[in-house]
Amino acid sequence: MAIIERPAPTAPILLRAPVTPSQSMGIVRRPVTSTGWKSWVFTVDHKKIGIMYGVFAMFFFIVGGVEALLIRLQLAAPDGKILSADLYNQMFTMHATTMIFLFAMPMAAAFANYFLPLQLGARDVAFPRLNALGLWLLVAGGLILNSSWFLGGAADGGWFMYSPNSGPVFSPSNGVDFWTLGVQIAGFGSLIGSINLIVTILNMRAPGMTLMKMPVFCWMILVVQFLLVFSLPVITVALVLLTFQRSFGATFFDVAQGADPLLWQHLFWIFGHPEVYVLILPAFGIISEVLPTFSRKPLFGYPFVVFSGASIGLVGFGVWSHHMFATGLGPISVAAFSIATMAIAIPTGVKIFNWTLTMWGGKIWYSTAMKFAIGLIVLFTIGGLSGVTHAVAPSDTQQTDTYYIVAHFHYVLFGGMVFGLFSGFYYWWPKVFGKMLNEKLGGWNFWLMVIGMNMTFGPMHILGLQGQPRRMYVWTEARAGEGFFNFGFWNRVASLGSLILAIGILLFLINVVHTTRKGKPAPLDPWDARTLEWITTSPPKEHNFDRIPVVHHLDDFFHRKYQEDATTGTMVQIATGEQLVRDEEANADAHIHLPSPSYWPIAIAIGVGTLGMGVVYGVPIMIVGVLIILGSSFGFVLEPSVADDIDYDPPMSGGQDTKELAPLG
Amino acid sequence: MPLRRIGLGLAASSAIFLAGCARNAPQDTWQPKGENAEKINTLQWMVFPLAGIVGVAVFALIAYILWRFRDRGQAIPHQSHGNPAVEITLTIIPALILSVVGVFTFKGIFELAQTNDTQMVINVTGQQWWWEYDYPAQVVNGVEITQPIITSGQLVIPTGTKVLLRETSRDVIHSYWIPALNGKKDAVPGRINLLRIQANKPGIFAGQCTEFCGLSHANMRMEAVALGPEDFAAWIANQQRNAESPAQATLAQEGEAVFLNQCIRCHQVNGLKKADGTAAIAAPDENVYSGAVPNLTHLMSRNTFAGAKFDLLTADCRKNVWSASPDEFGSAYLKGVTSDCLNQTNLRGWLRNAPAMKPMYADPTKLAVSDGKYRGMPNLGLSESDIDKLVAYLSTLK
Amino acid sequence: MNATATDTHEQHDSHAHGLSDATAIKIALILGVMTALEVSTYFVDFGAFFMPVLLVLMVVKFLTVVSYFMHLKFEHQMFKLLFYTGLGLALFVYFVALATFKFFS
Amino acid sequence: MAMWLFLGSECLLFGGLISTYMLYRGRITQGPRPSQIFDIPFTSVSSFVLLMSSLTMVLAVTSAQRKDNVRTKLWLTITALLGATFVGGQVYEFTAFYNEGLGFTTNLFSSSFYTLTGFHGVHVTVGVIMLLSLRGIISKDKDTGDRPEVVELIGLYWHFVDIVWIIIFTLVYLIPA
Repeated sequence: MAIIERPAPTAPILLRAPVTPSQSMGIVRRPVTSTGWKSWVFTVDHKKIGIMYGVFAMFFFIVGGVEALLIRLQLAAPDGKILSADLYNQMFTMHATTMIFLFAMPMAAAFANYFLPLQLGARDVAFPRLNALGLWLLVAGGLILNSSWFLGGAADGGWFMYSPNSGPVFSPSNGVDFWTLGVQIAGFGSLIGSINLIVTILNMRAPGMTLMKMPVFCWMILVVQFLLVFSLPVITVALVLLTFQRSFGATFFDVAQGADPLLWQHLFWIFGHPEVYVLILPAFGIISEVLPTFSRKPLFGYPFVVFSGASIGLVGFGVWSHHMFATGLGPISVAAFSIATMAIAIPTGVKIFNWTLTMWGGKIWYSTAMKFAIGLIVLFTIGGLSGVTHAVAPSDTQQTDTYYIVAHFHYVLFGGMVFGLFSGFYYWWPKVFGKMLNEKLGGWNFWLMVIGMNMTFGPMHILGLQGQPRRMYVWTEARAGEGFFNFGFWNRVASLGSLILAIGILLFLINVVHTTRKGKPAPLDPWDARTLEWITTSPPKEHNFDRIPVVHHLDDFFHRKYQEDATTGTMVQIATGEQLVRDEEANADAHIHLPSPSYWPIAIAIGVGTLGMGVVYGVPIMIVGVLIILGSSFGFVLEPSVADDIDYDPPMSGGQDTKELAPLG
Repeated sequence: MPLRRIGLGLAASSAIFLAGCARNAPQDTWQPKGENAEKINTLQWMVFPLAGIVGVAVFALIAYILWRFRDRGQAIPHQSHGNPAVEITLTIIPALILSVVGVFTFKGIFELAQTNDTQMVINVTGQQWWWEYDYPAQVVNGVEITQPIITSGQLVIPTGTKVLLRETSRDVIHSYWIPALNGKKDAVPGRINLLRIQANKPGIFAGQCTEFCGLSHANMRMEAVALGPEDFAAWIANQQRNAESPAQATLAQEGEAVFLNQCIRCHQVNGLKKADGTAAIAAPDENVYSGAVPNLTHLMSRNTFAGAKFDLLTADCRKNVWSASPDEFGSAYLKGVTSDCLNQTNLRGWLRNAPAMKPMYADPTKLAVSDGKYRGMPNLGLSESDIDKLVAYLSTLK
Repeated sequence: MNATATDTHEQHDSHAHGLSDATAIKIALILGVMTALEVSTYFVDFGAFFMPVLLVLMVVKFLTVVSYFMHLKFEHQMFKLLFYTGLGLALFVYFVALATFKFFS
Repeated sequence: MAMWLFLGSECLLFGGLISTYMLYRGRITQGPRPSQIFDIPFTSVSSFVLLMSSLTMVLAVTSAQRKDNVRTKLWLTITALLGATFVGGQVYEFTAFYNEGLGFTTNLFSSSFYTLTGFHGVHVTVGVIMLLSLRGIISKDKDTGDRPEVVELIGLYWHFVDIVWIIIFTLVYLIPA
C-alpha cells in the first residue's frame, strides 16, 4: 500500500482472517511494497495490471508480427525456401494463436482494466485479486504456448486445430499439447477477468451513472465479457476432450471408433465466432470514445450503438456454422446459418452509419487518434462488405479457405481491431503515462500502417479469387496464371506491403521510446475530452479519484466544461479540464481505502502452469501443481482482506459493495 | 486523404470485377466451366457489385464529411444525440438489400444441393496427400463400366453429364475443390459428403485441397479432366484393361522384377503376376497409415503423380494438353505420357528419394506413433540402375 | 455473490418470504418422491410415456431446486438474467449443434 | 452476482459435455453397453443422497442466517458427508465398470461417460473441500459478520452441482441409449 494507509479496522469487519489479522495461514504477511518489481508482481491495482496486460500484449504483438513477416517472406516467390513445410505450419498456427489469445484479447483487457474503473468513476475493480489472478494465468498460458518452440516444436494444426489432424497420430510432437494447455489456462484467466469486469460494471458505477449514461466503451466491454463468460466454457469442453484424447488415450476424435470430426468444429466455432466479436468490439468501444471527442459532438444515436453492440453479441452465438459451409451440413442448416449471418451485418452497418454521422456537423480535429479511428471505419467497412459476399453460402464455397478469407478477416481484425487499439494508444497515452506521444511521428506511423496494411491485405482479395488457397507453405507457378492477375506479382506486393506495415509499427515503438525519454508532459485535458477518466490527474493517483464524481449526463466531463448558451444555442466553455481536476483535488475525500497487494494470485498461476506442464511431462509434476494450487488457494481465501470494508467503490446506494469472495469466483 | 481512400476503394472494387477477366488462371473462381459453378457465379455477380456500390457510397459520404466538417475554427457544434428517423431508415435499407440477397442465396443453396437427377457417380477419397477416385460399376451415357475403376490425381468425367462425387477421407479432413466446376466440399472421415459437378466442354480444370490436412497440405493437388462422349468411352475401355507384362529381355522387364521386389508392397498394378505366375497383390494397409496408395495400373494415362504435384509430362508436352482447344483436347489427353514426353527428372527424383521432393512422414525411425506405418512414400534406397529399370517399366503402364 | 446494494435489499426480501426449514423439508420430500417416480420407470413399463415422463420430471426437479433451494425465484432480475441467459444459450447452441448431427431424427 | 455468472457459464460447460455424451453414447464398437453395466438401484441411492445433501445445505444456510453457529457447522458437516458418500459411490461405480471391461479408452461411450461424470465428480469433490474449509473457518473464528452470505454462495454452487446431476441421472442412466 503506497499512498493510503491501511484503515483502522472498523466494525463490522467482513470475513475477517481466522488467524492473526495481518497474516494468512499464520505465516505470510500481505506484501506492502510500493516500489520496485514487487510492487508490480504482487499488485492488485487495476492500473498496474492494465499496464502489465499492455506490455505483455505488445510483446506478443511483436512476436506474432515476426511470425507473420516470415510467412510473407516465404510466400514472396513461388516454392519459397525460407521455411520448411513443418515450420511453416507451426508458424501460421502460432501467428494466429498468438495474435488472438496473446495480443488481441490481452490488449483489450489492458484497456478494459485500466479505463473501465476510470470511466465508471470507481476506485478499482470489483475483485482486485481475481483481476491479478486473471493476468498471471494469461502469462502462464502464454509462456506454456510459446515454450513449445523450444521443446520439440510448436503446434502445427492451425489455430482452429481441427480434429482428427490435431490427434496424436497426425501431430505427434508435443506442440498441440502445449497449445491446448496454454489456451485452456489463458482461457481460465479470461473467464475470471470477465466475471470480474461484469460485476464491476454492474455494481461499481459512480452515483448517477445509469447504464444508459455509461460510456460506449464500457458498454462494448460489458458485451465482450458476456460473450467470454458464455463462450469460453465451450472451448474448455473442446480442449478437455482433445487433451484427454492426446494425453490419456480417450477416443473422442477417433474416427475408427465412430467419432464424428465435426463435433470439434461445432464446439470450436460455438466459441470461435463469439470470439471474433470479442476481438472487434473493444476497438468499436475505443473509437466510439475517440470519434465524439475529436468531432466535438456526442456519439450519434447512442442507444442504437449500444443496442446494436448487444445484438451483435447475441446473434453472434447463432452464426457459428458459417465457418462450416463446406463441411456437408446439409442445405437446411446452411441456409439457416447463411441468413443469420446476413442478419448480423445489419447491426454492424448501424454502427458504421452512426460513427459516420457522429462526424457530420462536427468540428473535426485530425489528431493521430482520430486518424486511426477514421481508418478503422473505412477499413472495417471493406472487411464487412467482403464478409457479406461470403454470407452468400454458395459464393462462400468458392472463397472459403482461400486468401480472399485471409484478406477479409485481416481487414476486419487488422484494419478494424488493430487500428482501434492504436487509436486508443494515441488517445489515452497521456492519461496513462502523463506524456504526449509525438503527433508528427504518429502521422508517419498512421500513413505507413494504412499503406502497408492495404498493400499487404488488399492483393489477397485478388489472390483468393484467383484461387490461391490458405495455409500452404508454397504456391506454384503451375497454378499461378498469367497476366495482370497472376499470383507472382500480387504475392510480391503483399510481401512488400508487410514490410511497410512492419516499419509503420516500428515507428510506433520508436515513438514510445522517444516519448518516454524526451516527451513533454501532457496537459491534464489534452483532447478536450468528454468522459470521467479525464477528471483526475495524468497518470491517475493510485486511488483514481480524489472525490467520487456524481454523474448527471452522458459525457459528464464535457458537460462540466461546456454549457449551451440559451440564446444562441452554441456551446460555451464555462471551465477548463484543468480547473475541474484542481477542484476535485481541493475537495478530496478523507479516508480512502484501497486493497493491499497479494502474493497469492501469482502463486496460484504458477501452480496452474505447473499442473499444465505436468499433463505433458507426467503425473508427479501434476501433483506438485495441484499442491501449489491448493496451498495458494487457501492462502488466497484466508488472507486478511484489508479490502473488505473498503470504500474504494462508490456504492450505488450505500453499502459494502466490493468485498472479495475469491474462491467462489 | 479522402481522395486516396476513394481511389483505393475504387481500385479494390474494380480489381475484384476485373478478376473475372484473368487469362489462363487455372483456379480462377470467376470462370465457371459447368452448370454448378455458373450458378455460383451468378450469385457472385449479384453480391460483389452490390457490395462494391455500397462501399463506394459509404466512402464518398465519409470523404465528404471529412472535408466539409474539418476544423476551420467553427464553434463547438450543437450537442445533438442523434435522429431516430435517420437511424431506422439506415437500419431498414441494409435489411431490405440483404433480404433480397437472402432470397437468392436461399434458392441457390437448395438448387446446388440437388442430386436426384444425377447421371454418374464417382467415389472420391482423400488421404494424406493425394486423392483416389473409384468408379463403381454403372452405365454412363450408354457406356458400361463393368468392373470398378480405381485411379488417382486426375478425375476424368464425361462432358455434359451430371456427376455426383461421394467424398470421404481415410485419415484427416480434406476438401475437394475444382473452382471451374463447383465450390468446395470437405471430405470428412466417417462421413460421405455429396458434391455435384458438370463440365460443359472438354478440358482440364485445376484444383487443390483446401482444408488444412497436415504437413504436405500445399502439395495435395488434383485436376478434373472432361472428355467428350467418344473419348470418354475410349478412356473407360483403356482403364478396364489389365497391365501387360513387358516383352522378354527388355529393360522394362527387369524393371518389372524390381517392382515386384519393392513397389508391390504398396502399389497395385492390376494383372501383374509374380514369378510363380500367381497374381501380385499389394498390401498398402500393412505399410501405410491411411491404408491406401495410388494404383499404378494406368500411371501413364495420367499426366501427373504424387498428389498431382509433379508432372509426368515435360513442360512443352504439358502445355500442349493444357492449351488444347476443346475440340482437340480429347485426343491430346488420351495420348497419355509418350516416351518423348516423359518428364524424367521428376520421376527419377521421386524414385531416388521421394521425401526429399515432397514433405511426408516417411522417416522409418519415427513410426512409433502411427503403428509402425508410413504416411507417404519413404526413400527406398534404390540404385541408379534399378531406377533406370523402373522408369522403363513404369513407362509401359499406359 | 457479493453484497451489492441491490442484493442486500433482496436478501431482506428473501428473509421475508424465503425458505423456512419446514418448507425446505417439504420441497425435499417432493423432490424425493419425483426421484422415486423416475427410478420406478426402470422397473415398471411406462410404454410411450416413458421419455416424456422422465424429461418432464427432470425439468421440474431442475427448476424446483433452482427456484427454491437456490431461491432464484426471490432474487433480483439481474441474477435471473445472468443465469437463464447462460442456460438458454446452452440449450440453444447445443440443440442446434445436435440437430445438425441429425440427433433428433 | 459473480457466482450466478459463474454458474451461467458452467451451464455451457456441462451442456457441452452432456451433448458430447448424447452424441456418442450409442457409438460402441467394443466393450460392454451401458445397459449391461449400469446398476440403477445403486445409482438411484447415490442420486438420492446428493439430492438430500441439497436439503441439508439449505438448512445450513438458514442456520447461518439465524447466526446459529452450532447448527450451521452441523449441517455443513452433514452436507459434506453426504457429498463424500456420493463421490465414494462414484468411485465404487467406476471401479466396478472398469472391472467389467469398460476402460476410459474402450470406446466413445466410455470416454464421454467417464469425462462427463468425472467432471461432475470433481465438482462435487471441490464442493466438499469448500464445505469442510468453511466449517473449519467457522470453528476458528467467532465473528459472524457476513458469514450467511459465504454459506449461501457455497450453497448455490452445491445446488448447482445437484441440478447437473439431476440432468445426468435422467439422461445418462434412466434413458437407455
